[in-house]
Amino acid sequence: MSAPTDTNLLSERVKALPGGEFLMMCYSCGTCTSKCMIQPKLDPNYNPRRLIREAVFEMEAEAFADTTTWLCSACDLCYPACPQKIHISGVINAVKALAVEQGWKNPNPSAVVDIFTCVACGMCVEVCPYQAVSLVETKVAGRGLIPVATVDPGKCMACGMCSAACRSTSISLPTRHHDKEIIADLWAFLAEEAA
Amino acid sequence: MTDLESKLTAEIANLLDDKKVDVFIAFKKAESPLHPQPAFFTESNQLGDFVYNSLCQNNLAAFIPRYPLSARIGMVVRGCENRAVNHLVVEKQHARENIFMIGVPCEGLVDWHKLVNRFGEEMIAVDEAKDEIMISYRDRQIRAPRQELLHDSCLRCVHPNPLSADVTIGELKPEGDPTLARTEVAAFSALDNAARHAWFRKEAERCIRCYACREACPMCYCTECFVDHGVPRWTESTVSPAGMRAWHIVRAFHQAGRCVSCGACERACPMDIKMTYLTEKLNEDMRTKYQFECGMDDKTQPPFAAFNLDDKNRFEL
Amino acid sequence: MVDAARQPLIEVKTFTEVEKVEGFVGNFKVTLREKSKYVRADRCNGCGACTKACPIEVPNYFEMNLAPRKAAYVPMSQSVPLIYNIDMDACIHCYKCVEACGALEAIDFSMTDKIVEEEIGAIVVATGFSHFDPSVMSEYGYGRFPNVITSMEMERLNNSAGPTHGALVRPSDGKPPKNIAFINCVGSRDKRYNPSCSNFCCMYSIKNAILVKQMHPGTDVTIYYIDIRTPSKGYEEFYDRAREMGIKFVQGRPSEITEDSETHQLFITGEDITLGKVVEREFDMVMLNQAAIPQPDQNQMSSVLSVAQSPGGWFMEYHPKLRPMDSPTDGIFFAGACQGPKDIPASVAQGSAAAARASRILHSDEWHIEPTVAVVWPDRCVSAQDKSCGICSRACPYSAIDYTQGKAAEVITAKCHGCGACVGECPHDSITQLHYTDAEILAQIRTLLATEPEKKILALRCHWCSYGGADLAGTSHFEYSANERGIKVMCSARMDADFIYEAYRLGAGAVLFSGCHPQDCHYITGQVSGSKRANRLKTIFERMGMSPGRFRIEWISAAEGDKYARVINEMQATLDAIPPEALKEEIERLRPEMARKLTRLPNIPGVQQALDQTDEIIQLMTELHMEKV
Amino acid sequence: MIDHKPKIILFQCQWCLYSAEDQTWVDTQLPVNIHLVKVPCTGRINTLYVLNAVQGGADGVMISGCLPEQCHFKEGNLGARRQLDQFADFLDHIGYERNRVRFTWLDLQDRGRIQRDLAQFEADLTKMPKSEALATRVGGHHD
Repeated sequence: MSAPTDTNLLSERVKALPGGEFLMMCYSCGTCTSKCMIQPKLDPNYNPRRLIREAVFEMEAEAFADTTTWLCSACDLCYPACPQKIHISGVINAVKALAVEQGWKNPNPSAVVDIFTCVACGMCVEVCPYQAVSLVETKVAGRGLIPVATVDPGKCMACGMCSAACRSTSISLPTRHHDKEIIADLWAFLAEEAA
Repeated sequence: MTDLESKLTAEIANLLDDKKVDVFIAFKKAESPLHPQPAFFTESNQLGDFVYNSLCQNNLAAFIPRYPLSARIGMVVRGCENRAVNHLVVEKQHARENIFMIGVPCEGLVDWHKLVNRFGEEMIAVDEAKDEIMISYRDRQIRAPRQELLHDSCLRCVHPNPLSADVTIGELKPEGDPTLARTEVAAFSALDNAARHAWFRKEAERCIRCYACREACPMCYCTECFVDHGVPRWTESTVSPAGMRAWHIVRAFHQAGRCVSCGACERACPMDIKMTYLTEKLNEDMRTKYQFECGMDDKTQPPFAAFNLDDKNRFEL
Repeated sequence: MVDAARQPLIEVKTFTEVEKVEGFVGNFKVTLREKSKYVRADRCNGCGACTKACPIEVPNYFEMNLAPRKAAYVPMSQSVPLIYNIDMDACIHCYKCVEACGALEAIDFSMTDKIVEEEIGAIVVATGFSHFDPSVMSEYGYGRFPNVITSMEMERLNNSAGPTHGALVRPSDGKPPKNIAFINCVGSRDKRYNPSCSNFCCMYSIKNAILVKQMHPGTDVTIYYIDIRTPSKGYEEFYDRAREMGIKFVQGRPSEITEDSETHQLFITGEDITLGKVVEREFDMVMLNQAAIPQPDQNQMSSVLSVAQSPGGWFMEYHPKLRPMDSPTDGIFFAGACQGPKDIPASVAQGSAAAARASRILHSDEWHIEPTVAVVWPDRCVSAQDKSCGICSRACPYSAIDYTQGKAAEVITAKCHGCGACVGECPHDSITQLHYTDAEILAQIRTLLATEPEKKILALRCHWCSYGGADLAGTSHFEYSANERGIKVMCSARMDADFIYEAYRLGAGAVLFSGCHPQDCHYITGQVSGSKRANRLKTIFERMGMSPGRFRIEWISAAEGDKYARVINEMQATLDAIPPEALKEEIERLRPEMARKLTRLPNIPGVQQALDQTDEIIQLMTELHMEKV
Repeated sequence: MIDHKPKIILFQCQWCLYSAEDQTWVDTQLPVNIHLVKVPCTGRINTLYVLNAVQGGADGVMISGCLPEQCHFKEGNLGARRQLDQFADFLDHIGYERNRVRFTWLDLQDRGRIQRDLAQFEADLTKMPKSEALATRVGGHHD
């Protein structure tokens, strides 16, 4: 009789989620990692192949803490390149969903909403590629209980499309990609050039 | 009181008496006969002042975002106002089921600039018949064909009929000719770059930054406009020519795919700036590139809320 | 090859296509199209004067189009027989070759294709393989970047008789490369193109790398691989030698080759698995080790020979372990890569074996075949009563049944492989299969369901896959329900609807219809007819109101012992879930309907008698058993 | 030929330059008249950024992003295409020449293309008069 499958195993749980089905097919050729731009551009520790190995070997804590789990933006450059047709971003998303389920928090920045100026037109909701924004009734000082855009940090990948689409400029990215930083940087150059 | 006005009064009185709406937005008489003003009726006994004619310049949809979502609002709507309400529903500024629209097929609005320019400022009353406008002075009355006095944006109007009103009063009008509507902007687009720029500079220079256009527009409902932002300051908010230009560029561009061509901005402008030259260009692009016309229903999102791999690609030059 | 051509008993026919194969083992009739070479084989002495005279140049396919050839040519200098050939697609009819040939008068523009029929005893198919075109993989830039070449191009560049006379040069500028990369598994082990391993590429790229290293010692050689496979004798030592020579091996499949458009330098981006880092390395030249794929006309060949193809498109052998060089058709054998990617030693071994197998046929006056062949009862065949039928002939995957209306169908015994597809399909029960007659199988069913039939799961298993699967389940000690009762037939195509009706009439709890996976069928298309019939039955039973799960169709391979056990256990669970009263009621309700389908059964020769005897034996056994108790 | 060194603002999506060499060049060796604004995605580029650049006196704006279907954020570049292409068209409508706003979609395999494109852009802009079409008072409103 074939061995019963232990549904508590990380690999089994990943396989049960959409996109994770072919997890075990990975033969570790590394195409996904080298196709991915995150390792060279953002984080030298990023490695989808390693994350798949961690899932295969039930290294749950390592997988959830892995930077790969949180940085994948599901651009799916790797998916068409994978010779085993593994939907890598599906696997990563499955791991991420399991991590969020267990209370892990996305360590990366996400978009921030200025609830005092948001008019809840829903443009950000429409353009978000990750369905991370929704309109939620919120108590805003001076404005009462009104719907305002609310970002789910577990889904937001900080691409900034919401900010570019927002007419009331109520949503932006933190730190160096904030509207005010970009505009200040722009003017610093333009002013200096003229002087 | 005209026949239409009495029909409307009866309808509105019913709505208010039956408590079907909390407030009814319409027009009432004002001191100047040329400028009926928006009114917010909550009781049927207030309707004595009610007025509805071709001098009612405002787009009443502009008041909708000021009410909480739960308010039940009644409105008299023309074609453009109906479309504006539709789009406000798309942008979740109000729930469609909380708006009761009484539709009136629109004969076109009389442009008071044209009126004053032609007949002077001494008129005491302006009345309308089917195709004519009657201007009364203390001692005499002059008739003029309505067509000659209509506002430019009404001359271009394609959809004068309300599209989704709950009740429609009056006879439907024939749809306008879309090509006619586009000739003016097309002719402007055909000018060379320098000429267009010279025109724009000249127009924008007259601007006095009163923001009447912003207030009149049903789509300008932001609690804080981008020009009023402190940090980052997107553009100069002083009365400098460059700042004016920036204001007009962004004001118009924020209407891309959202403008219902009602012309309220232009009618509101004290300096007579031809703002529709900007928005109509964008409307035209939305039509040709994305087959989108704003406000035709209350479901379709504007083009900038979506994107498509097959979009017309001018990205790589 | 030269030796072979000199053998008086070997006739080499080049430029010849097999158009039709008829007949059977020892008695094939093969129709050949001898394509016209426009040069008369009996006169040409291979002097090459025509080539020298010919003014037309076209790309030379043999040199991977790296060099030109003339329109009057031999494909390669080692061609056997050495007879020249005019390429009519390129020829401009200047007749300079005719002049050059002179008195020999070997060139004949009036020649046309010749159709020849030959009597053949045995056929060995050695049509080889073809190469995957890597230009479809845009990430490697083959076809766009001049310095990305394939292994075959490398082979020609490295060859002293090749277009560069053995000088290894970059196609972009003709300079010798200092730094070469080899990429393995291009299009193979890749589910997007060819999921299988191409078998010889690892060794092949190591060979090429060593050749480069030996001939151009200063060259830096790197091999990118997913796994290096060195399973045969001496292979691992060869791999060791390559590493000793300084060839670098990088584990990791590159994702991208980019090119500097001015210098044509190439940059390979790939994760170095052992480092866990993405590394970009610069190379002068990159060689892609492309996958081996079946010949482009393999499908056509397969229908000419009527031999099956395995899922990848290669020819399918009779049995992967026991008869790897035999085709399913007696008298047709495979040698080399037409049956699957193979390196030279394996091809030679298989070729010799195939030749030996073929010579057994040529040296025998009579040929023994499996006894499980089909036989027609001529008096029962409706065709003999001048009715239109021919179902058996259409069902036969080997075209072993001759059908002419007005005459009883006739089985060509030598061609029959004993799948029983015709028997299963015949609506008049006019054919039977020796050793798998209806009488025998029905008797088995009756015996197996003699006691407490409602508790039994009757499993109909095909000889090659499901039976093997059940066997493996047993030898692997996988536990499965003891209520399973198995019956073996040769192929799921033999599983007559009558067997299943009879089983339910007798009150069987559940029936499993199992066979090989599609494509794995050992009788070419047997599984297809079996599967069609099973699905038809499934709908019928559903309509009758049978509980779902009492009839199950599963395709189980000989390697899937665990699946067999699981399927049986699942069926047992389904059966257990039906309350006994309800099951009993259902069996009783359906019994008359099943019986109605079986009215013709006693008319089949031997059936009634066999069943009577079976009943008697069952009676006897029961009594004996009772006595013991 | 008008002799001036055009000011160019380069908005670069942080993913679009595949080769490390190109990225290093853009990061460290851009000519002084070209200013790099790195954004997470071309979809991040608010039309107001472009307007600010133009108002600040930039002669040209170049936006480099990934090819469609290769966007790091699934479809950010497609959103950017709709908005920014329309914005450039609109600027053209009121007299700011269309070819002063340029987009490049960089294929993964286009090594060195960014340098060529920038050089070409610069050469084109040099032939045009300095952009004063929309310029505001210099530094008039930076905080």
